Amino acid sequence: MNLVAQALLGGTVFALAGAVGAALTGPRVRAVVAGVSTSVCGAGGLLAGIALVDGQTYSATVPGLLPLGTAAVAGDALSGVFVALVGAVAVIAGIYSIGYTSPGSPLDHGPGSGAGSRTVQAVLPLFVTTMVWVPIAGNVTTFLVLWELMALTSLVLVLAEHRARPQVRTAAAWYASMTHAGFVAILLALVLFSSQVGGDSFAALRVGAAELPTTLRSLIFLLALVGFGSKAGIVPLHVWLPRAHPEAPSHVSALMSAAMVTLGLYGILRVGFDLLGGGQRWWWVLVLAAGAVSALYGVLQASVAVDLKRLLGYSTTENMGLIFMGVGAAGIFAADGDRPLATLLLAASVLHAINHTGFKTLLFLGAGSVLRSTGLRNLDSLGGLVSRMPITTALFGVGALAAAALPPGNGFVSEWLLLQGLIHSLPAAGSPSVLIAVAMPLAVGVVALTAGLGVATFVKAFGVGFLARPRSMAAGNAIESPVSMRAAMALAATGCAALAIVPAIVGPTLNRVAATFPTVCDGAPLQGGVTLQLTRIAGSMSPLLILCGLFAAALVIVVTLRIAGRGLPRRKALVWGCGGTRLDPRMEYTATSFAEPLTRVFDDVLAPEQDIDVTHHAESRYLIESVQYRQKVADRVEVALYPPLLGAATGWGRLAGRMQNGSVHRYLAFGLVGLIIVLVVVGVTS
Amino acid sequence: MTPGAMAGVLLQVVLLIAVAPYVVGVMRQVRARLEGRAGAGIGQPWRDLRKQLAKEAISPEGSSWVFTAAPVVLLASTLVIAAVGPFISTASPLDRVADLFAVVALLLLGTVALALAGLDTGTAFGGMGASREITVAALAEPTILLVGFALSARVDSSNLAAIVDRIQDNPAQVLSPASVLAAVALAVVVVAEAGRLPVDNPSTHLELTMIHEAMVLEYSGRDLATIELAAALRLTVLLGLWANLFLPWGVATSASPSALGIGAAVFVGKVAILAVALATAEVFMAKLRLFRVPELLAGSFLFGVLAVSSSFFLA
Amino acid sequence: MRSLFRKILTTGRVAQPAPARASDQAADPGVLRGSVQIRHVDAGSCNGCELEIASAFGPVYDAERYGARLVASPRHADVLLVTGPVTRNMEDPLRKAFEATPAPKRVVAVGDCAHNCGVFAGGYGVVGTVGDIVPVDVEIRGCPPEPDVIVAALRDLTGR
Amino acid sequence: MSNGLYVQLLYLAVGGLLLSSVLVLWRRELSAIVRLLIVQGTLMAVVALLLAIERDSIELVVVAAEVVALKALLIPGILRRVLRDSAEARETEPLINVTASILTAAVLTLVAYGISRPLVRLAPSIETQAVPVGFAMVLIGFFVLVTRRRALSQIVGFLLLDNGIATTAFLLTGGVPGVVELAVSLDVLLIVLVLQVLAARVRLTFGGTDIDELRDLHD
Amino acid sequence: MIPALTTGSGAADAVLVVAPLLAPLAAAATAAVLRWRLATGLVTIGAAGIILATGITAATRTVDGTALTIGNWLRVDALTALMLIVIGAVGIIATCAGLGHLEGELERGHIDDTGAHLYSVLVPLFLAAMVLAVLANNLGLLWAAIEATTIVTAFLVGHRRTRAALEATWKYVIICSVGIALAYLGTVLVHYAAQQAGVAEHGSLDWTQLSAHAEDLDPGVMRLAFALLVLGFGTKAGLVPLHSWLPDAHSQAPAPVSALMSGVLLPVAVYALLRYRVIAIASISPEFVRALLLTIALASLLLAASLLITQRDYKRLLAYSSIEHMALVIIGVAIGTRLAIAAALLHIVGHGISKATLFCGAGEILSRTGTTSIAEVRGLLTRAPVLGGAFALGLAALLGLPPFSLFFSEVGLVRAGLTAGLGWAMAVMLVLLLMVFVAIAVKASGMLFGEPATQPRPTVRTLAALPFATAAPIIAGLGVVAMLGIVDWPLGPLLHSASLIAGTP
Repeated sequence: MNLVAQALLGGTVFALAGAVGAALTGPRVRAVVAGVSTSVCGAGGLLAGIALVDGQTYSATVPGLLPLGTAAVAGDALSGVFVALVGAVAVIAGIYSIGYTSPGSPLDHGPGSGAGSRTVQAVLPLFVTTMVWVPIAGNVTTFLVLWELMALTSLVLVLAEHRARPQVRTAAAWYASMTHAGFVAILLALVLFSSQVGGDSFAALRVGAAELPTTLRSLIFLLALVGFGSKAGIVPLHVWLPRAHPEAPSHVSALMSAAMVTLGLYGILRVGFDLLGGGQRWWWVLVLAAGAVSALYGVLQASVAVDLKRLLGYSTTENMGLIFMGVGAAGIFAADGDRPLATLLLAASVLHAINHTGFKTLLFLGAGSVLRSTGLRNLDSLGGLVSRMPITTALFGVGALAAAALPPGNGFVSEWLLLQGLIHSLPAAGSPSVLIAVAMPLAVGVVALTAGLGVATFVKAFGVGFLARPRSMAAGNAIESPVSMRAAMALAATGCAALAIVPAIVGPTLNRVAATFPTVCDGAPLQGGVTLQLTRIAGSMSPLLILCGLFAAALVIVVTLRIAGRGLPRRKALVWGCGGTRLDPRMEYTATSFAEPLTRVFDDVLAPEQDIDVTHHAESRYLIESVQYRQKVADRVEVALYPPLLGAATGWGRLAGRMQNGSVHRYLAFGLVGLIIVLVVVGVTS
Repeated sequence: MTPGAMAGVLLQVVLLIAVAPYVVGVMRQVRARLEGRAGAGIGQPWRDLRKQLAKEAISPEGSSWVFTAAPVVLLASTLVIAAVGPFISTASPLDRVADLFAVVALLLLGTVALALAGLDTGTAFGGMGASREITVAALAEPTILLVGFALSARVDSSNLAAIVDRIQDNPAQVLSPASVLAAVALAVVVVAEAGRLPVDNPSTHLELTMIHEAMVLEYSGRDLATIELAAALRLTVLLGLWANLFLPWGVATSASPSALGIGAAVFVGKVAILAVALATAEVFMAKLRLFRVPELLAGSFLFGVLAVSSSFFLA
Repeated sequence: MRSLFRKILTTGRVAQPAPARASDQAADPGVLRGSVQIRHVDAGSCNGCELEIASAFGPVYDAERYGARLVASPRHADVLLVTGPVTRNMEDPLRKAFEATPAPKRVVAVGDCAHNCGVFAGGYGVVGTVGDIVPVDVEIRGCPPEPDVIVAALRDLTGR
Repeated sequence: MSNGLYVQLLYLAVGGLLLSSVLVLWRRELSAIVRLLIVQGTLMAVVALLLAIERDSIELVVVAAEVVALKALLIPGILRRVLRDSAEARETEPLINVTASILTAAVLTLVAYGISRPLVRLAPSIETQAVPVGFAMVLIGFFVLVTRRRALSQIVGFLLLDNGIATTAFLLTGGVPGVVELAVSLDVLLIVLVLQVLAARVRLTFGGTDIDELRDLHD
Repeated sequence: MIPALTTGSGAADAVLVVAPLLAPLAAAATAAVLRWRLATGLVTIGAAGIILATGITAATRTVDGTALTIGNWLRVDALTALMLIVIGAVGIIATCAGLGHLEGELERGHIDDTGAHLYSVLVPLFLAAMVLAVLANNLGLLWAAIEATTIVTAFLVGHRRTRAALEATWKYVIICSVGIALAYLGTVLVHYAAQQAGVAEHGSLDWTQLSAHAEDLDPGVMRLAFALLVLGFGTKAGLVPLHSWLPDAHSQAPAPVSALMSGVLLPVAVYALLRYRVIAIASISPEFVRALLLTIALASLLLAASLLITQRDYKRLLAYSSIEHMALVIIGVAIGTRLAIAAALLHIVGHGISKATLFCGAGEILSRTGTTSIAEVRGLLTRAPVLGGAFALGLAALLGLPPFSLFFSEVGLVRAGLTAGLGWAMAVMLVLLLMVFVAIAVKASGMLFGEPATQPRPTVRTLAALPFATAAPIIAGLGVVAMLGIVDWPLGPLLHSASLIAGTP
């Protein structure tokens, strides 16, 4: 048993023990038991992942498990990255959950309910366990079981606060349905694959893939894309994501949005690049297009969202869209034979996935911290937390900076890499194909617009949510979160910072991942320590030096100002309200008003529903008593696609229901007609 | 990093800081003259800065460290750009630190810092300015990156010095369709980013039409000085970048003192010409309604796309 | 556009030449040397003074050439240019505007009303002169004061 | 018995079976329908007896006796009791009227001929030639179940169907093995008994035995 | 073809064959004499236990391919053993739940002493009939046993003697009798074909004989026969077109009876088809067998999915879900490969146990809330955590979520189907299953989660904790289904040898 196995199994044993322990203990102990076991399980995963990336392998077959199939595990560097990611998030989320779920928060709705309930606490380590194992699965059956177990455990966790809000139920129903739809697609894809090559293990699939006919390979890939895309929150299969992530307890949101969603990417990489070994160009054009639509749509919705966690959920769709764009472009270039460029784009995608995991964890935990102490997710009611929850604010700021893809945040590095990949699609000699000449500029445009709107989104989230003065009593009475939550967020922020400043630390990892796809990638994509240097392409950037430059400049400025200011003190004064009465927090800009210009610019896409109610004074209609303004931005893709589908299904159901009208004569008539039809068919076909 | 090169970088930064307020002064003076007025002289921005530095700084109640830090971040990010860009020399040792995209991102960082400060004041104007500024910046972003794409695709590098060098080597490229289209697109964006007409009116007193001014309404004294210097510097940097990307002649290709001297002189000249041109153009323009601005930016985006396409198809 | 261009060319400079300045009467402008940002506060004026202030900053008198500039916020201002008798409703805003202005700051009371409430003295809505509310540094008399006078006073402040 | 007479008698009996099934569709009086059932039971016994004579099979004689006992005596007796307990003497308007029903029966008979071709083809003989009649009885019985509303009529429909199967069995193989035959007969009897009890409950609960009125359970 | 079987018939084996039949008969006799009381209930549970125990013992004896026979009439092989285990396991759950159910019904006056007596006699008889069906080697006997289940359960379905129960019973008896009569016609035709093929007179309905000589049977007759058998036994299995009795009967029958009907009666009918399929594929074209079964199964699945969408009654919901699962099992039978048969059998086991627990749970919900309307049951998890949790887990099992064994049987089915080249059928099946999933998940989320908004109707019993006698078997049942999903060893070999009997390679 090597290190990988030891770490994984050790973590799993801890998690199972933690699950049992959490089920048996009281609320206060339970929170610690569940949190610690989750963290330990995550640490096991992290360790195993690092060992896998480091070149260790782990494969085993366990006889006697899983009826009608075998349990098999096989880990490589690709597994390693994702195991490590999941593990890292789990470590943080576990620590965080200790404080988040311990009794005494405003979210506590009484014993046995919410995130601190027995079931939820017991399932938390199990959820992490399944996620840790998913990338290690070595054959189709094992993968499917773990995948569905992951969905089931996460569903239980999403339902944690079902007593508090009816929306939780709706969200869970959406989540369950969409994730199951995705599972069906994955099931068909993988089982079709394995039944056609005549083997269940991934190794067998890899070997057998080459002999499959092209149409079959395409079918498998499309099904896998649908399945994994729905897990990754790709438009139009994203509808569950902005519902489920906000309604889950925040550490669960973090686990789902940062870790679980990333496993959708794992699936695409595993099936598309590894098992199918690359494939047709049009597959990847499709991936690129889906990614582009997701990125744009996700960020647009995020930029106008007022629910902080919903905003983060849409931001997940956006970032997964960017990642899929990178993967799609990598696939296109691989199919065209430009493997070094494919390698770069793939590395950019994986790096962005890593970065996204980092900052999304931090952001969801930050949002959870706010939620726990104010009970609010609505940005329009928040504000002023910077003085009341300074640490949460600062740490959320780190995450927001990263999510906005601004230097010196870590999100910037991977977006930069992605842009480099896309920009260098022009071959050094000869003219590019029409597809690339059309697709790549559009892709750059999409990435750029996404980046711009992403900035708007996170300025809104941070600026409206945390700065200025509180817009509600609850926000005004906020208190800083417990130490475990702060520690967890600080851990996540440290991770983000490390990735931001020296992205080169993950360079070897990316190179190893690239090496797992010999048919797609070629060579090591990037090198360099302080300065990020691309291998084939003349592109370089040094996040560390930029940060140093910023610090140095800031230092110079501050010192100069001190000297020039001749020690004049800074004075606090009332906000300038044009001489009027003291400014009320109600006069502050809200998230809705902040996003109003964007809503207007993109109203063709967003189709906001606005509603203004003017109540006139009883005595004169020239006097206005109150004006009510409501704006709702529905998810237009959802509205366009799903209600008709559900309506058609319901209509069909009603129709079918009318068939069963209770008359036994009719029932018997079904039988007689059926009998005659069958007998006639039997007679005719003989 | 040789001392000579270091000196070059330092010279560039100092030169930019020194020149920046004059650029604003020149523009104001040109406008004043065209409006039939005498004008305050091109040194007026420097006088304003000097005075504001000596004044008291006020923080509104309820604001936080974000409010005080924002001017510093704004100026610092601009200074970094001033240090790494190929304004007077392409032989800068810092060129590898940040490429075109990083420069764009740093500009955006400054915008974001100020927008956050605007929100932090808690006034309606602050929020309004922040919202509008961010909207404009978000919509300008695609054009900038597309122009970057068009420029860097030809040289297979997004490093600014490489682009400038390459164009210097092949002057014919200046008049290539891609280059012209990109120049037009970037010009629009420079105007938008610098907060000039027709996107924003830097001298407006009407809060409802303000973008940049609304965000900084609460700043005073040295904070205000920092912001104004940064704004001037951003304008200068943008003009300088535009000039050197499309008309790169005169940029030093080595770090020798004479080359640097010529580079500095040429740079000042180019920026002065552009400032005069921009100010002249502004006289003929009215400010666009806020919700017409996206149309303008969409137009520039189109130019950007055309630039990229032509660099693909006509290269 | 062409017509506008022609207009610019034919009109030329309309600003009157800068009159000589009686330098002896001016105190040292101190920090404000060469640059004065002005926030105008109408504390209850009949708008006569406003007309004159507007023309002081117009092309003909062009106060801006001496380094004076109107700004949008008292935070940006060094000088409050207060006109009119201080009415009941403007008393508090005036105080707030003064409070909001960063030191060192000056208050310039423009017009007779600012000095002694003029014809409005004793009116039920009038609280008092500007000096009753905020410390006044410079007074510009006249009803309304001519732009020349306003410009001269501002030149004293900037020292140009 | 001469072969010719056997054939004639057999076909006569079989024809009578088909006729009695069709007549069930025609008659409205429930008592008449029960009488038709007795006739049919008797005819089936005749068929069994004819087969017994033809094949010299004692077993078939026993079967014939059992058929008479069960289908001509016992079950009609039960039905009579059902009839007596209820005040309903006539079938209400059937779901498909009598004319259409009889035409349908004709079509069903044709269908039965069509679908039983493989049976005849496998072992063409005097008996198997008549098998389509058994199938036709099955289908007509099923049709009665579908269109006749009274509880009693439904029981009769089921019995017609069952008779059809039994007739088919006689004609094809001279009946199924004894034990199975016994079990089948017992089952039929029990079902009729169960249905009788249920019909009584339906009458008590719903105040009538129009089964089509029972529509509380639906989707 | 059938693999070479060794046949054992020692005295101990004879006991093994007869014991599961005699035990419930003895229990019925006891009940007839003692009338309803706790002891009667315990004896019935004991009988179910004996069925399970003999099933397990028989499994260990037959797992190597041995078949135990008594004459030509009774026969136990791996397939039978598996069915005995299902009958026993579901029987235990149902009879345990029956204790509480009868007490409750008596308490509330829904039934009288006679009713309880009838119930306690009929339930073991029902078990006995099903045991006989799976033990029968003679196809006529198999038919008669299945027909007997209709007779026995008629009064169980109508046990409450309400209008609705009576209506359901009438429909149940009429439709099932007609259906099973068709199966009898099919049996007669098989007999005819066997006679013509020269299979010995007394053995012409023996499955052993028929399956050995299947190739000699006339395909024309067998096609007709098999079609009739599919329709006939399909009626008892709740398949289209004569499925309509099922939702009515399942929703009106007492919960333990519903559990038995859904958990084992339907599979026993499928079992009959499984036996006939062995004969059919050898005598007629396998494509025909597959097409017929697949058509009927997919039609049933479509029907179940369609009617689940707008379902308003949770007991009917469970009933339609039974149609759905039987359709899945029939799809497995249609595919017919060994993997498919193993999956279908595993599905029968998993479905039987989990559906039994769900019906028992539904019975408890009904007795506590007084309504079967989905819309009127709210916040179950909050009001009754154990019951709600068990119901939720049962539904999860039913929806084919891991770690419950139905997940694996469904995956196995898909794998077998795709390997057999039935991609389109599998796609259709999965889409319909998705519809089912969404429909049930949405309805279940309404019942289970949230804060109960309004106070429940006044009922006899409050939503207190479950009685141990009801809770224990439900939880144990779910545990077993989960265990079967995680580990392979208890059932794996048995499934394998059963699939050797019924499956084509």
